[in-house]
Amino acid sequence: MTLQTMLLVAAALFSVGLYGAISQQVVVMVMMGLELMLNGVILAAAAFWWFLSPTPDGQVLLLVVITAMTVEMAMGFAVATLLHRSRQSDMTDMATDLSR
Amino acid sequence: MDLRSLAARRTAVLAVEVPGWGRTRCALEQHVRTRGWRLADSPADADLLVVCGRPGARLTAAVEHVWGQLPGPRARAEVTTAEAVPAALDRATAELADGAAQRRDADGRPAEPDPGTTATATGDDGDGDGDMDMDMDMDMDDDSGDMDHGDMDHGDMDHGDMDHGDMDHGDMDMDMPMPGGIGLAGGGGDDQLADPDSLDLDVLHVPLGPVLPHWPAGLLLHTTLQGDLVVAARAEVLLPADGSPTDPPVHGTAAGRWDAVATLLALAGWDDAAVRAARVRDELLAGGQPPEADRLARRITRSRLLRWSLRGLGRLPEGDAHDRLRHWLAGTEQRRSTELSAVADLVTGLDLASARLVVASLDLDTADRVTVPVEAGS
Amino acid sequence: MTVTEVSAGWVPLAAALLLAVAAAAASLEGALAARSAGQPLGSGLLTPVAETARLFGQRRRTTVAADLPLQRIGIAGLLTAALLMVAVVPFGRWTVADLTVGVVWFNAMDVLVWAAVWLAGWGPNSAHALVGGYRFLAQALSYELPLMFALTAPAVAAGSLRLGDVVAAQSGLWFVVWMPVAFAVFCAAVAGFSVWGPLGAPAGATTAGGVLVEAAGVDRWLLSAGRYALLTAGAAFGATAFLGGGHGPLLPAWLWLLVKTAALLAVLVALRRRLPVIRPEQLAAPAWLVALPLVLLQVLVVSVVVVVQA
Amino acid sequence: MLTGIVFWVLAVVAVAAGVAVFRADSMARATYALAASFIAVGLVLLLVDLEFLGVITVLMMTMEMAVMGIYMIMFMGMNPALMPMDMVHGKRPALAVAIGTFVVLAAGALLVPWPTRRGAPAADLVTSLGEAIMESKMLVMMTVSPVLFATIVAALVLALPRGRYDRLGDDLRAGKAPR
Repeated sequence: MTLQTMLLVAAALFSVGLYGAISQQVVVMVMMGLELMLNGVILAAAAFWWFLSPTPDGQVLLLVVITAMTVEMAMGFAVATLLHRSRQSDMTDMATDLSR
Repeated sequence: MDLRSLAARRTAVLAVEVPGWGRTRCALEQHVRTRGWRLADSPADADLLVVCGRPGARLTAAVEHVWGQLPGPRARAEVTTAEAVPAALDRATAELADGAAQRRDADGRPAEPDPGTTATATGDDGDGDGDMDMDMDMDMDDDSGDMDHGDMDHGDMDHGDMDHGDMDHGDMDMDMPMPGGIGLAGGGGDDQLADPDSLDLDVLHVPLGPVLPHWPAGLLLHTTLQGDLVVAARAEVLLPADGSPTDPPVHGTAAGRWDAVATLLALAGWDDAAVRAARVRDELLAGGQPPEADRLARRITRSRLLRWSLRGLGRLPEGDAHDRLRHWLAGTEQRRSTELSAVADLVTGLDLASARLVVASLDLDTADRVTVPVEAGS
Repeated sequence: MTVTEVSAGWVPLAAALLLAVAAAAASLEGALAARSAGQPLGSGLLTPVAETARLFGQRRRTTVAADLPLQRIGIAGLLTAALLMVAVVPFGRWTVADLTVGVVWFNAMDVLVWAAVWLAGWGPNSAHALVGGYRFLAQALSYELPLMFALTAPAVAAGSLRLGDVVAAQSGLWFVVWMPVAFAVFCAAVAGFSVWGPLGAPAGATTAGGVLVEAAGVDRWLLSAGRYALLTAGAAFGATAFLGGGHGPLLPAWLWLLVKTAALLAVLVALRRRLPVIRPEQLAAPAWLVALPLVLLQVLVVSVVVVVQA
Repeated sequence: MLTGIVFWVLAVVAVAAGVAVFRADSMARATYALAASFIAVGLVLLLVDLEFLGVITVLMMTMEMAVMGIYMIMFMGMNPALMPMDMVHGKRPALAVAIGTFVVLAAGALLVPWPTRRGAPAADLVTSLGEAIMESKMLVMMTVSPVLFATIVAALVLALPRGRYDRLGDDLRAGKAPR
């Protein structure tokens, strides 16, 4: 277990998540992609923390990432519910008129 | 003590009451209790299937269906009088303990898995073919349009190519893209209550009864569930075969009231009080005058938690579920026959648990033979 | 009293001990049930053994279109979570895993139960089981937050998340004395994650056994044993975090813990006989409007006491 | 040595479960695959002595995925049957972008000359974390808490315009409105 291997795993997680976030049509599936990306970020942050500078500050950063994840989830659920209620759909493609 | 006799100490019995044979079922419950056995919650839980009474054709089909869901080792018995219960139970126990017979039974069973929703499965939904008890009522009309993703013609949307064309209710062949022949839950149609959460959850058609513990004999309630909310219901009673029970009816007597108390309390999850109420009932049936009845009645009436969970359920002009329970306990119940239509109407809009409590609180006398199916929610 | 971590070879013994205490709880439940059925108390004592013999001789069932892998994970999950919970509980001078974050670990394991119960309900593709699974989550959302704050109270008082320190901090006074609200909420939550008593709606009679409805044979045994094991693990943790753990006169510490666990467990089992099941939708309001503020107040009181003492 | 093996097992589980999220054929499986991925990462955090954060990750993510499972099924309309599903748009470009990202990140991880470790972890990491967020990094905590609170309020406002009992009163049947 070295910094490089941990970063490689983190990169793999991030890329898989990115693939999902770009390709999925359903809002909740996109959220799962984002979650997976953040999962990679957590792992990378932990690797940096352990192998480069094991100070308390690094832990705080990780805590913030985890918080960001929950915020993202909560808002994602809320928006998905709202979308679902208002237009009976949960497809990102069908929500494009939001941008018009 | 070998394992089999040890296991027999906890034999679980699934009782099926045919309308009119309440007395037999009470006797069965009493014998189960005095032997230290217990009543099963569902077919999967049961070792023994005991039919109390002579079921009619549709009820027989339902019993057969449930019989197929007992995991085995299993045995079944049919009793029609209270006196016949001990002998029938002894025979069934011997059959359970007969290893060779059980192995033969297991070998003879089909290998494919049983359908789900077992506690409620009826095997027969009135349309005669009865091979798939999941109502394939899939509301495929495009204007209602919330058969999720099914009717969306997206370019590369490869959703298991649902072909509306060969969606045939009659013969469900297994090459459909639906595993086990069970369709996706459909979206709500026009015939139902609008989803109170306006989330348009999937709709499931779940028949409640006729073989269901703590449930009126022979009652079959076709429910449409959205989430766990009953959005439409239709009630009917599956009839017994010709020939009436020889035992006097329990319903309408003091014992019948305690039977209703026991049923309601068992559903409310208060096992201790439920079992004690059943004991009072059995002593009354035996002609005794149980001294502990008053104390138990006071204890049940005093329970705040019970009052809290029953308050406001199944409101009728004369009171709610808890009022009716108090009347049973005080022995001041007015005789009144609840129409089946009223049952369907009362449970519509409730969640499954409340619906079950409401049905139990009505203390239906299905032996009255109200046979016309009645609908609510349409 | 310091807590030492034993080698992994002791894990089977810890598991056997957990199962033994859980079986004792099931015996007590059987005896009490026999008494209400008008049978001699002793006739119910063999219930767990008889039930085990019955279920091990029974065939397993599979249902049409069941999600078997998920179902199996869920069914095995309860017992696993219970074992992982007791792993951090100091048994006298020994513990299986001396985590610095034992309290949080316990909390994380009880959240694993969310997944396990829901999966056990989802797997069989049966309406009643599924409703049972959903009910558990609905109920869990009610009890989990009060439980988290209830667990905070002893941690704050001990100034540590390590269970050994929590026990050491109770050498003078048991925490239950000055944090009764946290203890009460904790006990309710134990009933919640064990699907027990008043919070047993996910496996209740209104859904013909809920998550248990399709389970037969070994599957049903695992689920039932898992529920008792979770109850036992909860009682063991409660005895550790609130009832002073191994502290007590005369007897050795491990025996004290066993006695306290058994006592708390017996109370939980006996309570089930006295109370009906609460409907899950009715639980949310009191949990969030009464229990949560009260337990927050409890944490505040504990924090003030700790600051003043320091 | 043992740590290395455990790490690789967990790494494989994390990535494989991550891939399974988008390849699974039922919503429940996808959700719980993601949960498995998170649990594996949480356990990796335990390996590098981040006990508190590792356990917290397991705790929060299991809870979140349990709730997420409900959303998945609620919005996607799947019964427990395993439906083959493939609801993607622009699969190829997405794949290309993802692989490109991985190559860049991996190259970065392997080629950048990382500095050597500065400092050593505190003896009690949990305490040091607590002291950090309550002393030197207090500002972070003070920002995070209102953000979390705002999230709760905002999410509720968005998702719950009116509950079922608000609109219909206690008698839900009154909602039998024409559609």
